[in-house]
Amino acid sequence: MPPGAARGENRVSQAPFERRLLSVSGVDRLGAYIVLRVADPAGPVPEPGQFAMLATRERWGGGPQERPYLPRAFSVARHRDGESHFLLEDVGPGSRRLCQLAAGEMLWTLGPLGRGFTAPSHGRRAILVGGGVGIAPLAILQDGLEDDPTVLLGFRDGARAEGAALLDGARLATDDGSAGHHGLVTDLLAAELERDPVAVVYACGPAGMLEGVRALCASSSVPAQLALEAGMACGFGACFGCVVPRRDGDYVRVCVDGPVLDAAELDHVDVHAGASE
Amino acid sequence: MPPGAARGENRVSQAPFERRLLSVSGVDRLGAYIVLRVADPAGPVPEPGQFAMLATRERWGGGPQERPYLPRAFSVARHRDGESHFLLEDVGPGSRRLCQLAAGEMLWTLGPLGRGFTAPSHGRRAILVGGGVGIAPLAILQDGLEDDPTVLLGFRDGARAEGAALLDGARLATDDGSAGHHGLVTDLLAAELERDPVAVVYACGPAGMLEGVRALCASSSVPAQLALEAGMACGFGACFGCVVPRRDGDYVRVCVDGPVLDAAELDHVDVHAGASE
Amino acid sequence: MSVSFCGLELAHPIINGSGTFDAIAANRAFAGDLRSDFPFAAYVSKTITLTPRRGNPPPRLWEAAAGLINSIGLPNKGLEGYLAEDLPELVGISTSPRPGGGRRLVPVITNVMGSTALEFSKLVEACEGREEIAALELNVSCPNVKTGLDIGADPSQLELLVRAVRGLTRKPLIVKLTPNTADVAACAEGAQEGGADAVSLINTLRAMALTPPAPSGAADRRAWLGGRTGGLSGPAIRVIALAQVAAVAERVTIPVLGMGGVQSGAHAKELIDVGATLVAVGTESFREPAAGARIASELEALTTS
Amino acid sequence: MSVSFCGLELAHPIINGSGTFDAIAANRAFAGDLRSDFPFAAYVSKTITLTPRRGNPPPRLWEAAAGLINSIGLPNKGLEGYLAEDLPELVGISTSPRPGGGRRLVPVITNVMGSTALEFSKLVEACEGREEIAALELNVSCPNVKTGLDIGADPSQLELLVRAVRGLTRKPLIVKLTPNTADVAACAEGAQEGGADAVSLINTLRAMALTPPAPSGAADRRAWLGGRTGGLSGPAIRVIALAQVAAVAERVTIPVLGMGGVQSGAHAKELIDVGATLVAVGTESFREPAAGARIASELEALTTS
Ligand SMILES: Cc1cc2nc3c(=O)[nH]c(=O)nc-3n(C[C@H](O)[C@H](O)[C@H](O)COP(=O)(O)OP(=O)(O)OC[C@H]3O[C@@H](n4cnc5c(N)ncnc54)[C@H](O)[C@@H]3O)c2cc1C
Ligand SMILES: Cc1cc2nc3c(=O)[nH]c(=O)nc-3n(C[C@H](O)[C@H](O)[C@H](O)COP(=O)(O)OP(=O)(O)OC[C@H]3O[C@@H](n4cnc5c(N)ncnc54)[C@H](O)[C@@H]3O)c2cc1C
Ligand SMILES: Cc1cc2nc3c(=O)[nH]c(=O)nc-3n(C[C@H](O)[C@H](O)[C@H](O)COP(=O)(O)O)c2cc1C
Ligand SMILES: Cc1cc2nc3c(=O)[nH]c(=O)nc-3n(C[C@H](O)[C@H](O)[C@H](O)COP(=O)(O)O)c2cc1C
Ligand code: FES
Ligand code: FES
Repeated sequence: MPPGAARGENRVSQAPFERRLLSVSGVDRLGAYIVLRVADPAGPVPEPGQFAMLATRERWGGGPQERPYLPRAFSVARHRDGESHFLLEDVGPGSRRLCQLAAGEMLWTLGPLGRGFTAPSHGRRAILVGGGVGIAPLAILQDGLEDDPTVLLGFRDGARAEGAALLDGARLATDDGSAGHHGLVTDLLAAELERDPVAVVYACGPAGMLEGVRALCASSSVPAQLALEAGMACGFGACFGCVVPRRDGDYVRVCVDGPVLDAAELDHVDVHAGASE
Repeated sequence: MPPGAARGENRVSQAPFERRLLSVSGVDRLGAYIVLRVADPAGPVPEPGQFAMLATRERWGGGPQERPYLPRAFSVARHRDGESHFLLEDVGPGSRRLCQLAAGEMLWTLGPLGRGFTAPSHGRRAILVGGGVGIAPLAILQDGLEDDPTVLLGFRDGARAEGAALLDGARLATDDGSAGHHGLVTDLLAAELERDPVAVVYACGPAGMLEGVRALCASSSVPAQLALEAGMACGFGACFGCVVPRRDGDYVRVCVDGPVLDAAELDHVDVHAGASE
Repeated sequence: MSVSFCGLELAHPIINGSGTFDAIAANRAFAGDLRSDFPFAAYVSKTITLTPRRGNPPPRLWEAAAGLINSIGLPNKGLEGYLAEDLPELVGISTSPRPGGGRRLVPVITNVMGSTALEFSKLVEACEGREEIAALELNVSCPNVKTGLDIGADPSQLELLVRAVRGLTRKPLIVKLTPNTADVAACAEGAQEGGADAVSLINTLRAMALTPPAPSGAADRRAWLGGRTGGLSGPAIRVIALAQVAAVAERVTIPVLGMGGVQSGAHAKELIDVGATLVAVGTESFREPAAGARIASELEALTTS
Repeated sequence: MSVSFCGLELAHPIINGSGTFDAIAANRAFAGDLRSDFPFAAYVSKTITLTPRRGNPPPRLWEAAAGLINSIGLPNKGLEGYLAEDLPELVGISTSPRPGGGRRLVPVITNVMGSTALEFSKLVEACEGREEIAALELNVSCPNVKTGLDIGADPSQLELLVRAVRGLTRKPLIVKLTPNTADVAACAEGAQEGGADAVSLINTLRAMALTPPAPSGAADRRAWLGGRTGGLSGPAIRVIALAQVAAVAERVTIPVLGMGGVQSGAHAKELIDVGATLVAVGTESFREPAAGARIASELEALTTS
């Protein structure tokens, strides 16, 4: 039974049990980010918001710290022409190694995993709110939407803001004012909800931003779906390491109960939910 | 005070205390072996029989076993034109990684280390006896000898026998008869000592061969210098891990009391002295 | 390759380490029918306690050199929830058909932990009543309320604890020893004296990590893990596990379930060579969910060659 | 960066772990004058015993995942040989001149081990008579003849041992705890009660390796190490050391010398942040003889930034 049936409408595509060795078909720079294209013609088609656990076949681990050891979680940013796209930011040994991949190299891939976004309920316009590398799952979400959504993206600086090219018709905010609004993306969201609150918000980004989005939507009672992050060891519910607290005080596993959670389920977004803070 | 002064005449050149990052100037195939050439114009000139501890700068470690972790010991096979040459055989993760080096890559090097061969005492001809990759230190020894020595080399098979090109005028023995005498190199040595016992033997190779050489020389009371191997962690006397038993029952450190030992000091050559058995 | 352990007939010697594989979650996450293609020859539940536990606050994970530190804190539904909701979903699971014969049923081994002998007794009694449970594993790594040490760290205390529950069940009783002790072999002996049918080891080794310096540079020196300290697992502990399993196997006559850092059939064979009957795989399943099946066939290739 | 430890004024907080750096052999192996350019702020001798020891038969080393197992077996010249031949060569060593001030003398800390309190007493008495020795480190990781456990594994036994020798010396007394125990903090407390001036940890963790399968394929399952088991050191044990040092520093008031898997100034700082006053570097020196000096300057950069 797919968990989708269990709770809400989250879209789910199931992963093969065996991790698969896929080949990198291309690597493109996108400002401060890397877009990794992986050939996966035979694999299941991922749903928007799902992720995969990635590890390079060669040179995963080693060096004085002997890290990375475990695979790393990355949202599927796009899936077209039999290729899965991932948006990477170099923040540590694992992501750095993945950013060093070249076309033709091999990648261990487990996925698609987790519960994706649910389709916007009839009549409400979709507002996509992304922060930094967290814009990744919003791209594949936008690809699947019938009506053009409102896209609001926030970045630290100009180099990162170039990542906005991943989506269409985005309005920007940057911390240093180098592109778009000089301030937080949540400022843009506040104005949008002011203008027309008949919307559903899809958000992914650092925990601080997600908490801002959650608070805004709660106060203006707009439904919001948040794609969370958490440090993960397995990605398929085995280790219970990736939990975040739910409103009722229970912990839920981001990898199997998420990564997309209904904002109403959360009392607040714990900072530790965002590994890449 | 150089240890040379302390005991015997073993030739010693001292290593800088800091391990040095040197660049690979060339990599040549030699049958089953690799000859690694490392640019070292400024470094101390190694004496025949000395060795260095090597580790690649990149990708040392990693993989499921996370090995290699410690540097590995390799005899200096030749030193000319500001280059040190090393003869490598792929027998495990460390040597395999070193065999994968390409020109321009960087290598951590600590050396020259240990006590080398002592010059042949006047009037005695030098007989060089090598086995497998153990022929390495005999090449640099031959380079420094005034009179042409007798060179006897043993190999497992034809591919390895091509390594003989490292020395001049070598007579061969192979286990499979693919080159030279079909049998052990110690057979050749026995005949030579029969013919003319006024000699000094310099030997390096697997423990089994060294023990054969030791026994032969002992029975015909010919002086012999054996270059031993042992698993090493440090190479400079710090860990006491590389010991072999001496005739008097004490253990000596191969890295600082050797690797070249007078055969008379040994009761027998312990099989564990040869890591690459 | 089939092996018998405390009367259980298993398809092969590879099972999961408690708390490192959630059969129910995995069956949902993955396509195909994991229930009839299970990677392990037996299924060990995560540790079940008398009352429900939420577990430790996050972060719960830290990646160390060739290892993983976890401070999960044994979250579970509690005895009732487990018996009512989970156990029924765990029956009827089978391994994939093997060269030898067809599918083999995957027996359920329930791992339980109490903080007192009385709690252990209640847990064991309740499990005794459920035939879906093939065997019990006692997790004695929980801190003694008075001393703060693991209950299982003291041989005589451990013997008393095992004796207290031994009479309450006819099911095979496996005692999972704590590695955080001066003399694990003496603890194993204590468990045997108390009436254990087998011992399993090693559990994770106490370890710690500090919050990494913030990008700002201002280092925050709080403990990283929500539970402050955690347990180290993975390749880093394999050679420690090998020493402890060898020491225990020399000392006891009951079968030994060995684990700790196993990543390959060669690693499993080393544990068997020093005296283990079964081998459990834990952290490696996080890197590769199907690791159990791979390791079982690697082991088969090594032992039949 | 200069630091004082039990009355010793040191150039910086980085010293060597006992048995991991032979100042005399290194001074011979390397060019230049190591004696006036020493990488460590204090020099800890390898363990000295009453009578000479040859140590364990080879092989003595095994490379593990992110670590090293050694079964060296404490080879040494014995008390007399050490005092007569080695100690004189160890005086007058100094660190390289540092930004702060000029060269700093490198005090000698002599590490001793006996198998009984009487042996320890003889060792301590003899060292008390030699002013070249600045401090003593007691290695209590040797197996008790009766129980087979490390003498230092039992807190009350350890307290008695320390008390027995405390009266025999005015020199700072450092007790090097064994990590192979259920409660290292209790052991540290015992050492403090007995009169120790400081504790040091962690020593190596008991581990084992099997002879690798021969190229022929026929696996030989003997233990690889001549000593059968050995001690694990290096990066693999760092997070275990961090947990043990933190636990000890919370429990005792005397200074703590922390070690275990340190490879960088950041690693050293973590041990200091959880309560260590000094940090010792062991296995990393095998990879890089000058590691001690590098780590000291990395630490300086981290703490002054
Ligand atoms: C569902 C999901 C989707 C994601 N999607 C993307 C994506 O599309 N693109 C992207 O770039 N990233 C994404 N991430 C984040 C990404 O997984 C992490 O940034 C990555 O794991 C970092 O690994 P690293 O080795 O590069 O960095 P790490 O060294 O792991 O550092 C990353 C963070 O982990 C913590 N950390 C530091 N050291 C350790 C340690 N030793 N052990 C444990 N934690 C440590 C710190 O908080 C640090 O900020 C996603 C994460 C999740 C859970
Ligand atoms: C003084 C000296 C000079 C040398 N000169 C040369 C030379 O010129 N050319 C050359 O090719 N080699 C030389 N060697 C041998 C070389 O150092 C070893 O072959 C090398 O260290 C092997 O490392 P590895 O990782 O490739 O193989 P390893 O995996 O280290 O295996 C090599 C041997 O080490 C043992 N071993 C296996 N696993 C382990 C483990 N986990 N821990 C410890 N030991 C293990 C086994 O006996 C195995 O046969 C020399 C050795 C010494 C001491
Ligand atoms: C995330 C995680 C959770 C664990 N939970 C439990 C548990 O609930 N009960 C238990 O007895 N052991 C638990 N363990 C210990 C494992 O069962 C096993 O003993 C240990 O991880 C060593 O094996 P490994 O190195 O193969 O992981 C857990 C280990 C990990 C890594
Ligand atoms: C080869 C070797 C020899 C050692 N010899 C001793 C010794 O003689 N006495 C002692 O107290 N500790 C000895 N130790 C333990 C170290 O001093 C140190 O406690 C341990 O290695 C942990 O530190 P590290 O991980 O930095 O190596 C030895 C360690 C190694 C690796
Ligand atoms: S990452 Fe392991 S349970 Fe979520
Ligand atoms: S290799 Fe360390 S003492 Fe010889």
